Amino acid sequence: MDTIDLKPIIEALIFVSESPVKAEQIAEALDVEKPVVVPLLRQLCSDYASDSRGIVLEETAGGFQFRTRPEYAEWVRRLSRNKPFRFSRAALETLAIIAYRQPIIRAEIEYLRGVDSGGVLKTLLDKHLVRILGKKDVPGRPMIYGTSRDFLELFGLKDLSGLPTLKEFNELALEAPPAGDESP
Amino acid sequence: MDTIDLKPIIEALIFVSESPVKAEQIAEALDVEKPVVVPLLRQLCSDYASDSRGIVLEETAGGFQFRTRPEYAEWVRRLSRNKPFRFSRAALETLAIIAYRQPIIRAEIEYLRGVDSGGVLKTLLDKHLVRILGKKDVPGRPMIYGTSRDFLELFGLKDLSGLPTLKEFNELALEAPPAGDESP
Amino acid sequence: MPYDIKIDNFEGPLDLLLHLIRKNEMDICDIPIAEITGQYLATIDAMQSLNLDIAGEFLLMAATLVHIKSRLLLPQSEDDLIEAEEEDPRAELVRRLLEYQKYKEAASKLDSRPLLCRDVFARKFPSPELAALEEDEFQSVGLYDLVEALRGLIRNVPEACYHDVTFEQMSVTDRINQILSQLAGKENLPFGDLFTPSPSRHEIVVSFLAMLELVKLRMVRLLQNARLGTIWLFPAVAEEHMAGLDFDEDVLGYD
Repeated sequence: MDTIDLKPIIEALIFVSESPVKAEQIAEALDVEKPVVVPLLRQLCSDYASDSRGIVLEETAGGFQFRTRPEYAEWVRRLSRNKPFRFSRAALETLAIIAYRQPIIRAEIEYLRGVDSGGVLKTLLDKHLVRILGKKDVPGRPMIYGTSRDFLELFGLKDLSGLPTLKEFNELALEAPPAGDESP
Repeated sequence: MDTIDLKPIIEALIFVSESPVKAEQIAEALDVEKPVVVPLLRQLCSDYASDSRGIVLEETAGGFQFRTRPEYAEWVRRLSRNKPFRFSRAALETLAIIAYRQPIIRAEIEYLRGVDSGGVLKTLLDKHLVRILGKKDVPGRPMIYGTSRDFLELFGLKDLSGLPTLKEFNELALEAPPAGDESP
Repeated sequence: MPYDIKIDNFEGPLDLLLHLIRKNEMDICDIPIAEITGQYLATIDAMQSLNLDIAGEFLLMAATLVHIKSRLLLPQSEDDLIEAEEEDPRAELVRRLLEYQKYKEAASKLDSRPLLCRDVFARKFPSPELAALEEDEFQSVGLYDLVEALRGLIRNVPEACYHDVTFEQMSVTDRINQILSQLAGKENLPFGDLFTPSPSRHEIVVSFLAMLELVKLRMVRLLQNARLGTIWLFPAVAEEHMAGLDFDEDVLGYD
């Protein structure tokens, strides 16, 4: 194999690696000697060193890794801040309980989840996915929660009767999964 | 701000994201209008299109994502010691039917395949390749299925219009299956 | 053996029929039914002799083929002759085969695309730059995730066993009364103890609903010391009150 072809392969290998890749690892994967790989790594580093690039190839912790250019840290943070709301497991669990068991009070949610759910409830209220339906006529007058119109919109539901039931899922799950399926 | 400086920042933003980034998200993070971002994204795509690169910038699932060049799959697997996964034929068939005929209910899938498909459906739901769109307004209120964003991402499709055209084997007018089909 | 049969893994009866049609270079729109029925039945026999599990769908198709064959063999009545428009008994089958063939082809086209994590690879892990910002976050959310979250709450129940096909259909109300009697005289009860050694899905779901109902009625408290840990039931009402209560369907609104 011509060494000229190896550079893009090395680029691909470093790109997909979760942690910094050592020159030795690359050499082993490509089945060549380390001295073949090292000058190509240097070349890649300088290819990426140009100011017009947003990514740099850094030698760190004994290996090579792509990182965003440090000057752009603020932009990167802004992108992640603007990301659409993503659910934590806790939020999803709480939302599921409220959706299926509404009207429901906080104490009931916490019995079911086994953990304090005040914080998650507040987040869901802030995101307008859950709303307060009223106060329960029991000592302490706890607030009663239910899902909102935004909740229906988020899940593309016309009304709450569109929620799948556990029974329907159990019917699907009764079938054995198909053999030989190894998708990710 | 000079637009010339934006390209490397966009490169960094796409690089840092785990899932495909939409032009809108980038524009928002950069505090510019989308029409400013789009030509720069095109430029970046063609920068990476060169044969001498190991990574390509692809438009998939409505956003942009860096991916390794397909020719290098074998090398990447050698480095990560991953076995290539394989879809079962049942899973592929079911996915294809859902992709082309969505919104679709289980009975229609089973009519088209000629076999029970509960298990495959469950697997596809578990892998987030298929999602529930709601319930159909017919007796029994069966669940309606469609493909997900992950499906587009996995198959490298920009959107559903990017699906390969179905080959018609015969001009025979095909009648809808008895379950009451409303697919496009 | 009258036919040269190679047993592949057929996805279903339509898949097997298409295979036979192609192998014999038959015209899909003018299938020689007698011939294809013979080959189809022979293949199923061969599959059975190899102890392959023949799904009901294969047998149903065999019956359909035999039925079509017999209809084609019957002499046409005068009425039929007058009504020349009458559909070919094979028409429905042909339509299904053509349609199935279309999606089978589409499936293999999909499979030939460069697939993420098979042919092409992306950074599928949090970049070090963002690692600190995103922890404990969920990928994407849909209706399925919602139901799964609920299922997750009962997942620590032993996996259901399906060998027993004829399980008893128990109502939520029955279950509530059963749970109350199981709880009677005890300080607490682990959720898992509510079940028989190999409970059916139905039993699990009904028990779960019964438990929720009891919690809602404030008759039972549920406590769990860790996520996915054991769920414990604690009687929340003094026993003398519980003894006098009897639930019927109307009170709870279950069928």
